[in-house]
Amino acid sequence: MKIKLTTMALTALMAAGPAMADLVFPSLSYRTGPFAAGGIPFADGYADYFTLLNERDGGIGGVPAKLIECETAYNTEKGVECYESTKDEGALIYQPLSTGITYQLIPKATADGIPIHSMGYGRTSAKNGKVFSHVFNYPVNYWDGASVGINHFKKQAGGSLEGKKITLLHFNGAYGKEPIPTLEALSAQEGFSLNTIAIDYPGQEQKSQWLQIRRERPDYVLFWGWGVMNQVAVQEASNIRFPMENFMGIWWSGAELDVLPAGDGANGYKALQFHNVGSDFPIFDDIKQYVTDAGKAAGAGDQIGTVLYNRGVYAAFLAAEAAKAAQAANGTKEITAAMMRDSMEALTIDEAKMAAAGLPGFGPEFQVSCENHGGGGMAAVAQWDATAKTWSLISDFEASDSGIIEPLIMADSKAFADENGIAERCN
Amino acid sequence: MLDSTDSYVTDDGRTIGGVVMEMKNITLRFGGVVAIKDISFDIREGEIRAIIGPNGAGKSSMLNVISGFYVPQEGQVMFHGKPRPQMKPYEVAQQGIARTFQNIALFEGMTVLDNVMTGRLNKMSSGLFAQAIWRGKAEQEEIENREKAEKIIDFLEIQHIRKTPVARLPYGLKKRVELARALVSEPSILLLDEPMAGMNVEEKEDMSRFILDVNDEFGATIALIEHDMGVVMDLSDRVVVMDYGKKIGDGTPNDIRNNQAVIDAYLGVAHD
Amino acid sequence: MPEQLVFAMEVFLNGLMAGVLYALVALGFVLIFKASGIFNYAQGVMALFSAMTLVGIMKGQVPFAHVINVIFGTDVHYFGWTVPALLAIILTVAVMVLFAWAVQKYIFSHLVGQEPIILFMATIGLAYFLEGVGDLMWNSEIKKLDVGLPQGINEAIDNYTFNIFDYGFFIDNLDIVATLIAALLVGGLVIFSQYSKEGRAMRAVADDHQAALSVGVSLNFIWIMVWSVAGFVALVAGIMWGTKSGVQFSLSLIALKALPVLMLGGFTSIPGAIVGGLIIGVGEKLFEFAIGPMVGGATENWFAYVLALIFLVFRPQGLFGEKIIERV
Amino acid sequence: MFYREAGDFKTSYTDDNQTFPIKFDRYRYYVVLTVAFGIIPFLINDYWANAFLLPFLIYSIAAIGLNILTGYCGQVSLGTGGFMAVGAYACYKLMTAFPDVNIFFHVIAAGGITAIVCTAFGLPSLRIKGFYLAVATLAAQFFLVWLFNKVSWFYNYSASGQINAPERTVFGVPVTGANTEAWATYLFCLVFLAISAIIARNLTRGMQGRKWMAIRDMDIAAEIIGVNPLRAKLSAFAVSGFFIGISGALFFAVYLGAAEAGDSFGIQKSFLVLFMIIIGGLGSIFGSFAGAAFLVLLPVALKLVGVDFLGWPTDIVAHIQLIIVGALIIIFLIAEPHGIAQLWRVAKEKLRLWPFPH
Repeated sequence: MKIKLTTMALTALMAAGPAMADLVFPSLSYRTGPFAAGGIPFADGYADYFTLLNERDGGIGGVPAKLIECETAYNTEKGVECYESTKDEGALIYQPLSTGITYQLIPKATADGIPIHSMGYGRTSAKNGKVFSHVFNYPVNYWDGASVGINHFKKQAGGSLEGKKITLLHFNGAYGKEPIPTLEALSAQEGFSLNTIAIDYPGQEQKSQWLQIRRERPDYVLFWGWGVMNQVAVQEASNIRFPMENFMGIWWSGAELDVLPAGDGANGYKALQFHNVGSDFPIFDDIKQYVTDAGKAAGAGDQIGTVLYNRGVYAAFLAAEAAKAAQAANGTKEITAAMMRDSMEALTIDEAKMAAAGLPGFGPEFQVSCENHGGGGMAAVAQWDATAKTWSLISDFEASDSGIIEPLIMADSKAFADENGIAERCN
Repeated sequence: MLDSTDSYVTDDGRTIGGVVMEMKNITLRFGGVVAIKDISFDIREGEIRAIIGPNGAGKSSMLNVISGFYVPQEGQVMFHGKPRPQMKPYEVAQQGIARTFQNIALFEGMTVLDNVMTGRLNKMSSGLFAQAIWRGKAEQEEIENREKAEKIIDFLEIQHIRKTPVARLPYGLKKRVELARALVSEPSILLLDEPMAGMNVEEKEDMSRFILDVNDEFGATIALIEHDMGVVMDLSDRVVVMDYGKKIGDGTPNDIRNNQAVIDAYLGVAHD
Repeated sequence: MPEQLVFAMEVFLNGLMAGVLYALVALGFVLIFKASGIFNYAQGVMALFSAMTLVGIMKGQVPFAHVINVIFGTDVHYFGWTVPALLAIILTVAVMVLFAWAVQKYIFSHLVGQEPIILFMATIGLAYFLEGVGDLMWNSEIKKLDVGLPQGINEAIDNYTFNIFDYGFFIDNLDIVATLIAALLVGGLVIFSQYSKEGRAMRAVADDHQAALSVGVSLNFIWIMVWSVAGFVALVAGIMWGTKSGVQFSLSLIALKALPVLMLGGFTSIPGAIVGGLIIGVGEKLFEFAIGPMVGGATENWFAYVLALIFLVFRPQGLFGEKIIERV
Repeated sequence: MFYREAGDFKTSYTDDNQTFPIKFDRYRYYVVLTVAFGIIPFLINDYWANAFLLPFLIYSIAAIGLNILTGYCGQVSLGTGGFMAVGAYACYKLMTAFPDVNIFFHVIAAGGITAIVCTAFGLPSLRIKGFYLAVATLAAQFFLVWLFNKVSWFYNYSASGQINAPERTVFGVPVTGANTEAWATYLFCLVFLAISAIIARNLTRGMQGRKWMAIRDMDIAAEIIGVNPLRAKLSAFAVSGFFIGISGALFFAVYLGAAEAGDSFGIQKSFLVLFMIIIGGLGSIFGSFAGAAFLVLLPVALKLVGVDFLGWPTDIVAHIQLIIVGALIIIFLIAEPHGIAQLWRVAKEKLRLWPFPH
């Protein structure tokens, strides 16, 4: 029996040897547990991008990237175990891929001097680099998402939301409650009335919530869901014949797997995105050539081009770019976590870089600075076409209303700084 | 006729005191079924009082009324001459009434020693906190209780199984452990529910000896239910006979032996 | 008629429908508990597993494809055929019977006479085991399940109520179908247990193991049968919920929805499961409707339990449970 | 002969009442204490502390708590996760409201608050028994988690609803927050575990323990011989809640550093701790340790073997891990329903007789 497992074991053992020079990127993935369906494509995309760099370019700046995957099952304790078991391997950057794990790692990683990149999740106020030295949440955060979503509805309504009714349907937990302060501020500014409806985990049963929406007839519904909540919400919205173009999810509620079970009913459903969708980018040809066809894909290879796979690729791309920049800045190929952090704080993503990586127009252009760890706060709106079974962006990457969000971020990060006695940096 | 406060001396020289407990017109029903119907009798201090009767006569129910587990619909329990207010079984136990059970009710997961020690729970006054740190009064009381328990264990000759889990013991020993658990609480009235049921002759003799000794040495008042007429007649000072929830006889063993209603009940004369 | 009352009626009706589904899951628990005293926590995972198996068979998925591919370096995923829904359901039932047999032979025949909590723990172990096997066998993607059940608002009811109240009620076609199927299933079970030989044997076992044994009923056979029936009930529940949300992990959590129903209805009563399910369904929906907005909503998870709890304090054996007579 | 009790005579009841009446056990106990307090702190690193030792210590406290309620007093509870959340949130509120008070007292106070909450939820146990009670305690689980999510006072109105443990020190050494050393957090939890174990042992070997066990073994008989069932059950809920609250406080403040009720204290926690005491042994303090160690170590060990040694894909390992844990639970229950503690007792009897088996 020619066992691939044994060969894999052997390579793993050999790799565990003296190969200290590798650039280590831990991937805290979740391929099991309640959210596995969403975790798998992301983890595949993240892994495949680094495999591509290794296979095609021989790594980053000639140094192979080493991906250490660790299964968290979206469980905070396993996340801590994963962090501790990988941090001494020379980890350059953590993408915890769970708000709960991010919160736990913020103090730990800060103390250990390893940067965290929580892309589109985690602690929103980490955008304030003055307080959170090692945490980055570029290019966008939930509060940006809420603002961009409202702006889109405003445009849709013909320029004013005065007197409109907007409902936030959200996961009843930290993640789902994130946008509420922003939306409250926006409601005061734009003159719409805001109503929030919570759904408890897991969200398999949402009859009450949708009956309420049906009774109250809001003009627009914003949706912060994850897991089975997404599929059920889309299905129920179509059941009560809520106009799908007035129903918009955050980027964690806008993947193919969220809308496919509802079939045609999901047509027109919108979701926010901070990166492009579809497989129409040069990089995917390379991934097919160097990774999938070579039998080196992390998953089954059928996820390429899906929203969450693309997100994994995007996350890996941003990490690789920061590593590249760190190599250039420090004049060494073997960078440390500290160099990585400094480089992330000075990261610039422009069209040239994206195009060079085979990802033209894939995400917004943005810059990171010492004060601003959150990038430009730009997001686009995508819409689902149930016949073609594709998502497509229907807007450009647009900036959020920073006048609303900045004060909120300052207030929350200040509270954290006070509680923990952190002195502001960047002065 | 003796008055309720009178005392007398028995043939074998024990002093029997006044009435400590009196049942007054007790009636107990379960739904439509009448388990006990208008029964009255008394128990005197220091005596061995038996309640006998065929199966289903309501003997165990009577014992359960005394120990507060069943609340009779009618009638009153007088204790030391005063009507006893309705109370929970554990409050009855706190008044010094201990008992054993027909189908042994030992704590199977505990050792013999722990079972016996449990009998002294009402003699423990130190609180949760004191017990948690196991110092001072809590420790002292624990040792005192242990000494008392060991005395009873010696008395009932079960030293050798002290640390054995109760579940492993044979039936006869279990009965003895149960008696020990009741005795160790130094009860003023001891209720025994068929203490000799299911025993062989030898074991019955042992048990009879223990009951007599308990009465003699500890001066405990004993009320016992028994099936076996012969044993009861030898043991007890006075006997109540029940049949179908009614009292059909009450008196000394000799009286009972000659009571026609009792003879009929035991010989199975058809009820009309 | 005041608007709120009309709304409440709509909520009430939807609560009834949800309650039927809860009752269906609870029924699986009751069957096994009644016959063998096992509180089967794995019932939810059984629903997930059976629904996954159904989809897998329908789509012609290769079982354990991922493991096979990793070990042998192959790249197999599908057999390349599809199976019609009805045939797939029959095959899935066969798998659940096989599962029932294995559970009885390898687990519970070794645990005869153990305390209830030990049996309960064993079913939790079973739940873990089955969850792992299910994912390995059919992978953890969300699978669309379509056995041809209708979904979406029922027009007739919408129009009819609109004419009366000026407000059209929302009733999901899927819920109506689910209600009918659940009613059929319950009716079938009652007929089965009343009139068939096996059914009578099942009730005999439930009443008294020893006595049933002594008149020649094979306990082993009965228990396998009960587990099979519970597996079938799980499949039906899995189809109902899976049609709405796709087949995925959270199906296994519907067990949690059935527990308050069990408390309310009693662990041993089939009518109890049904009435309990309806009460819980209606109760939690009405509470969310009336009180939810005042306390911030999302009350359903805990309210079902609190409702059952309050109920139990006044009736410790549940709605239809046997009265507990304490003796010494 | 490895294990000897012959020749070890007791001359007083005090001696016989000891926690470890046998000399051999006592020596082993001292050795364990010495290693735990004197040696491990010098060897410990972050990985061992956070991946294994801290969860083990903290879950042991929770398991002791639940064992008192379930193993000793016979009241099955599935509310452990919710009660741990009470401890965690109480600790957080106290830490932020009284930053000058030593964290040690915050943790104790969090235990006290949990004891009160736990007692309140224990009230239905007077009417409801067995599985009905187990399911009823789920009401506590779901309600408490919902409450901590809903009422923003509990998380100091922070935007995210997460609670973060600020830095607090004991004798100048930080035990919570970002800058902790592995040995400090380890010792801090170990002290609580040692205290908890001693208190639990004292309570269970004395009259209070006998009352609990009497209620467990036969509640009606217990009441008739004088156990007040209300007080016995509620005291078990209170003591159990105290320990579970402490473990919840430590779990949040020392181990995780940040928490959210639904995420960290969901129903899975309740089941996990129940597993621990059943696999370890109901009604045994040692069993609480053994069960916690087993269930904390097993997944980590399986992961190390599967991923790091065999190099299998993480998802397959995770699934196989579920299968193995599930199968082991079943095998355990079939082989020894009374848990590791019972296996240990049997092994001791064998060792005592060795090499003469008859």
